[in-house]
Amino acid sequence: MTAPLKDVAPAERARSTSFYEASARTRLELLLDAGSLIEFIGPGQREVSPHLKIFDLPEQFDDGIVVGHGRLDGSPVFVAAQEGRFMGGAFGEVHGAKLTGLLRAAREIGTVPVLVLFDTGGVRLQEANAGELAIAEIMRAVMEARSAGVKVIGLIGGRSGCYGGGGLIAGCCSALAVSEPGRIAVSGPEVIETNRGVEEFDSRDRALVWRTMGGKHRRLLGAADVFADDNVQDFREAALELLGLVGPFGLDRLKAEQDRLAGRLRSFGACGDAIDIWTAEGIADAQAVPELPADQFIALANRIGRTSRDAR
Amino acid sequence: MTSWQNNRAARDARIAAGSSVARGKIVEAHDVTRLLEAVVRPGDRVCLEGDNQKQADLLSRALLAVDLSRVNDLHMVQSGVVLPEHLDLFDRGVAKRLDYAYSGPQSARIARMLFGGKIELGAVHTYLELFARYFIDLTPHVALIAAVSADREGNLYTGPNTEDTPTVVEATAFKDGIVIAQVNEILETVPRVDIPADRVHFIVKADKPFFVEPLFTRDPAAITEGQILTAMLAIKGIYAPYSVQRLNHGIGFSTAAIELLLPTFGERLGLKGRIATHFALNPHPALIPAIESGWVRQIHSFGSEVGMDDYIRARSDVYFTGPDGSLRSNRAFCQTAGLYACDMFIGSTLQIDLQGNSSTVTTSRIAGFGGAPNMGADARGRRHPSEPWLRAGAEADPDSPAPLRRGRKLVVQIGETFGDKNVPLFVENLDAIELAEKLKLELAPVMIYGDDVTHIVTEEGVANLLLCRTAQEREQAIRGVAGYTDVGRRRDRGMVARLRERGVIRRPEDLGINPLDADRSLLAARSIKDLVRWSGGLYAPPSKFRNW
Amino acid sequence: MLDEIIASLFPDGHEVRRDKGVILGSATLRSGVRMLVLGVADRTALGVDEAIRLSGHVLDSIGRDSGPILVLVDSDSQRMSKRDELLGLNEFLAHLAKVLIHADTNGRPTIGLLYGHSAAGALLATGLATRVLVGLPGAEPAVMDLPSMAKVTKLSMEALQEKAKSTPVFAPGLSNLAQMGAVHMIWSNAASLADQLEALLVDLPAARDQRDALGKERGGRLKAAEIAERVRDLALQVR
Amino acid sequence: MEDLSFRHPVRARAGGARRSAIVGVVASGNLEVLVERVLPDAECAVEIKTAAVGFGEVWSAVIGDFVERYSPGGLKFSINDGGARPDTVSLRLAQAVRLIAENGQ
Repeated sequence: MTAPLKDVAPAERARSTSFYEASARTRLELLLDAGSLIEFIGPGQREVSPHLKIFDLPEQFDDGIVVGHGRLDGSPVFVAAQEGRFMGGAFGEVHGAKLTGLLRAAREIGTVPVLVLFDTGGVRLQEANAGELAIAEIMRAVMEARSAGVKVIGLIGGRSGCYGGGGLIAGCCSALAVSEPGRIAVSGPEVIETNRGVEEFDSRDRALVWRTMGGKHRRLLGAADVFADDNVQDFREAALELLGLVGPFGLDRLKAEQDRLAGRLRSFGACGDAIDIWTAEGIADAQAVPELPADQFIALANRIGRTSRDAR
Repeated sequence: MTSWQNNRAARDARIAAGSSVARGKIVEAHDVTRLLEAVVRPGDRVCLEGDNQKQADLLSRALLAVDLSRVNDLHMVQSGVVLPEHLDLFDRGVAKRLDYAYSGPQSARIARMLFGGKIELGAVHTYLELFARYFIDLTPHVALIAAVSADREGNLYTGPNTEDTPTVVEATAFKDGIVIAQVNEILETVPRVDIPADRVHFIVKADKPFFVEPLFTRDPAAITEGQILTAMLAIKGIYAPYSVQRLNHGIGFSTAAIELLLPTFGERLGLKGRIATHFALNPHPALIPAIESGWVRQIHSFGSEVGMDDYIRARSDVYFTGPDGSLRSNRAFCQTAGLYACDMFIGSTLQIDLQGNSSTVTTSRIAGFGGAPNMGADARGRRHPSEPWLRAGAEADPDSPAPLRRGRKLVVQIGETFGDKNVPLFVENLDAIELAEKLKLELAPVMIYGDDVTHIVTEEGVANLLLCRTAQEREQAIRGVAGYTDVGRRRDRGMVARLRERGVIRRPEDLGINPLDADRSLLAARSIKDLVRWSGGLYAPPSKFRNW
Repeated sequence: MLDEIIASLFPDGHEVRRDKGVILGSATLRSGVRMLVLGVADRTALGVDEAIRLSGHVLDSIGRDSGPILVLVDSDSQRMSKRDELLGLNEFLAHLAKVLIHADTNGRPTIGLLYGHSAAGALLATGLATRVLVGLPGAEPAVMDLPSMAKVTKLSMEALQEKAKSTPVFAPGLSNLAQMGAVHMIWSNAASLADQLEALLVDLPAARDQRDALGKERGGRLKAAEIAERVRDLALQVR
Repeated sequence: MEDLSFRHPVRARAGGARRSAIVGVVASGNLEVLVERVLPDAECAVEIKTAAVGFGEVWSAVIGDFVERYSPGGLKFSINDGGARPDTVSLRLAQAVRLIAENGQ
């Protein structure tokens, strides 16, 4: 047998591991300080969805989400990571309740931040009512935790993106980091196409999908404050950066967000495409944005300077 | 008095009839059906250029619209039956008989139409075979071809996707046929002359560029651990020991995995410069990392690939390019190169039987074969010697005196024991045989014959069929790498163990490969985006492969 | 229908306007308390333009008024369009929900009144972001409609309807959402809405989210409360 | 869905100290394997819930070869299968054994 092909330091492994590709567990393992994750209701507890069997569908022992406690640069954090490959990372009853419980504990403690690694298509169809309600409960729990002083950071860069109710939860977070393959939206491309026709949205035009919903557009719009390159180490650094930036939540933030969003509608409400928005933001060669490498894009986004800091 | 120039006279009459709707050689797009009605005669042999990538789509729509009283019962002789219109011609009665080579996306419909008697089938060919017959007994009366641009005299620039065009035009124009080209634009001067004007009789400016399918792009994100393991086995178990430098790859994910492992796994094995230096291959995006790492010296291509133009232009040391800088592909020459100048073909298939025969035909799909049967064949005639060829020959026939011994081309079938939807790769009997019975074909549509196959690689191991001395050994060698398929589970365990001792079957551990190391982190690129990065931004993938 | 509902809720008069599907205004309860009123009418899709007006209406009222807030809902789903997604619909919907939640937890109790249709993101940003969600008979919320479900699950409508008999977990309908704990109560059409509203305001539940407990009590959602509680306990112990 | 269960006597105890480990995800063509060190050293059990019905014989062959090759004594494997191919099953089982053999909790 040959020796293991890779035997490298954790940071190097995290740097060489695509966040997009990695499983929820691998993301957490490499995002947090080595060996620090303590999982709550792990797969050994076999708390599976009680509803999938109605549809003769396979269950997953953790119902598609890992929640727990870990350390980031030595400081305690709560974490939740969705597995985008199981049922598209969708919210079901058990899946959602795990995140709700975590956020409620964070609110009671008040000082330990929460990192949510989104990777979700939204509500799990087979338990739609339970999933929808779970999302409503999570949104409320996020806001109550933030009101109690907790920083809730969303990290978005998974295969399933952050769609449906996941997009609304992300909108409730204190701050977001997003990578290029990450997408944030409510309706998915196929849903829009099915309901409104291919003229409204061609879901197979992936360049269109990404420039409408993808990480670069969300960053340029100021919806996400940090752009991460697609590796776990970059997301780790993004999380640390955001934890340093986020201030306390209050009514002023909501008023600022109202102004921020209303301003966005005034500035870009008539734009038909992301290219028009980027051009209106003052980007000379807007067409080239999707092709920009991460470092150049980050420099560009910082120059444009649109952010939701203190306004969400 | 006997006339010896009837065909020339007929050609001139056709040109004269067609000229009534043309200005010079130029015909307006809305007049093309009228042109075809003037030029094409009932029962004509027509080549409607449909390669596996480039499609004369405007001309196929125009042909479909002809007045049936003037044009009917055509005999289509074309390499690719790819567009729905290609089959609509038969449904409508414009065409009756078909000789072809490849039908990828139309494979299910063509099967239904053959069963329904809508199509009178000549034969399913390989590319080279059909091209050869263009010059013997299937010479087209009319060729409807696609080019990028033309000048007013009719000189054509066929661009990176030149593919079949020179061959089709050669056969048609020099045997008194009519050549009609659709072009994306008409220019004062074409970038380079791929087809001289005196072989082209009419040109039509299409309303939109001809359709090209990105057929050779495999997204590295979809490559599985099983495919990586299989690729590792192939590199270490075949490429390395035979020192295979000149080769052709199929288009499956397993060979894409090999391409992406060269700069990582291959590099670690010290194989750079010793293997995979010269290819007969389309411009596979998956090969970019190997090219950029200095593995590949030269590639000749059958066709091009969407998005690769700028990259090819910038890497003219590797690819064949014209004076204008863009790729010049040529299917006939590249097929010939694959047949005579390569020491190995490695590719996938849908079914392999106990003798090693393989086919991509199933009872409901007749995909045709394209180039694989030529690539995957040992040309039996005299050939120049090379290290892999001689070594394979010696393994197959250790007893003959070396100066008189034929070498063997390495023909490698690579795949996972179970394919899509858990369909087994290995079968007792090919569906092709059942199909041949149903359609009353004299010959089952076998793609690669078992006696040409030298190795089979699956995730379970490498079977070297050259070392098998009896039919029974051969069968057990195949069963011995057939995994948990029915064929694999019915192996004679004792015999398989003995074959392994002789090195006929080699497991991962026999090759020093730990299956647990078969990890996606080994891939030089794990996404299309990585390929773009490797190319320095020169590769511009089509939208459907993007996630940015 | 909306006019009748508003008239029945606020017999003493109101200034509630409806404009392009958006309900904005306020009304005076018989107790004299001013109630802020907002919502979505006429089965309008909730897009960025609607959401920003609704959130603005609530924010304008904070600091100026004091009474409870009523959210009337008869909406489509979120607006499914390229433009809305391009502009960040998720932020607009989340913002509306956040404003409602913030108001509720800061002395402005919120009540949702679901009197028509609603679905998906629109329901999350309105009714499900209030403290108490009330359903009126005839309301027809649908997180996911059955034909779409049939398409995705490749099951027939009949099979889905059959399955829906044994569980409230996926099928549309007010009673299913009530069983899940999403809809707190269903009012009567026969009685005065003003009476029922005032009775609710007198005996308003605490601001703490108790929907999971409610779902368990009603047998519609047996696991959520227990799982959330277990995670919470474990998380509190880890410090 | 189909439930399958296999028990095998085993030559030797599996290496390592971890109590449990999990690999894989439940997705089309994929599976998760939860392995727990809960059995006597000379026993091994595999419990499977699979979306692909009617492949008991193949599972039996895969598990038989796996036990023979890795001697996973003391381990209980619980599998949720989304219709994975046998080679993927073998790989995940091997990965599970490797993971539980690592040092850790």
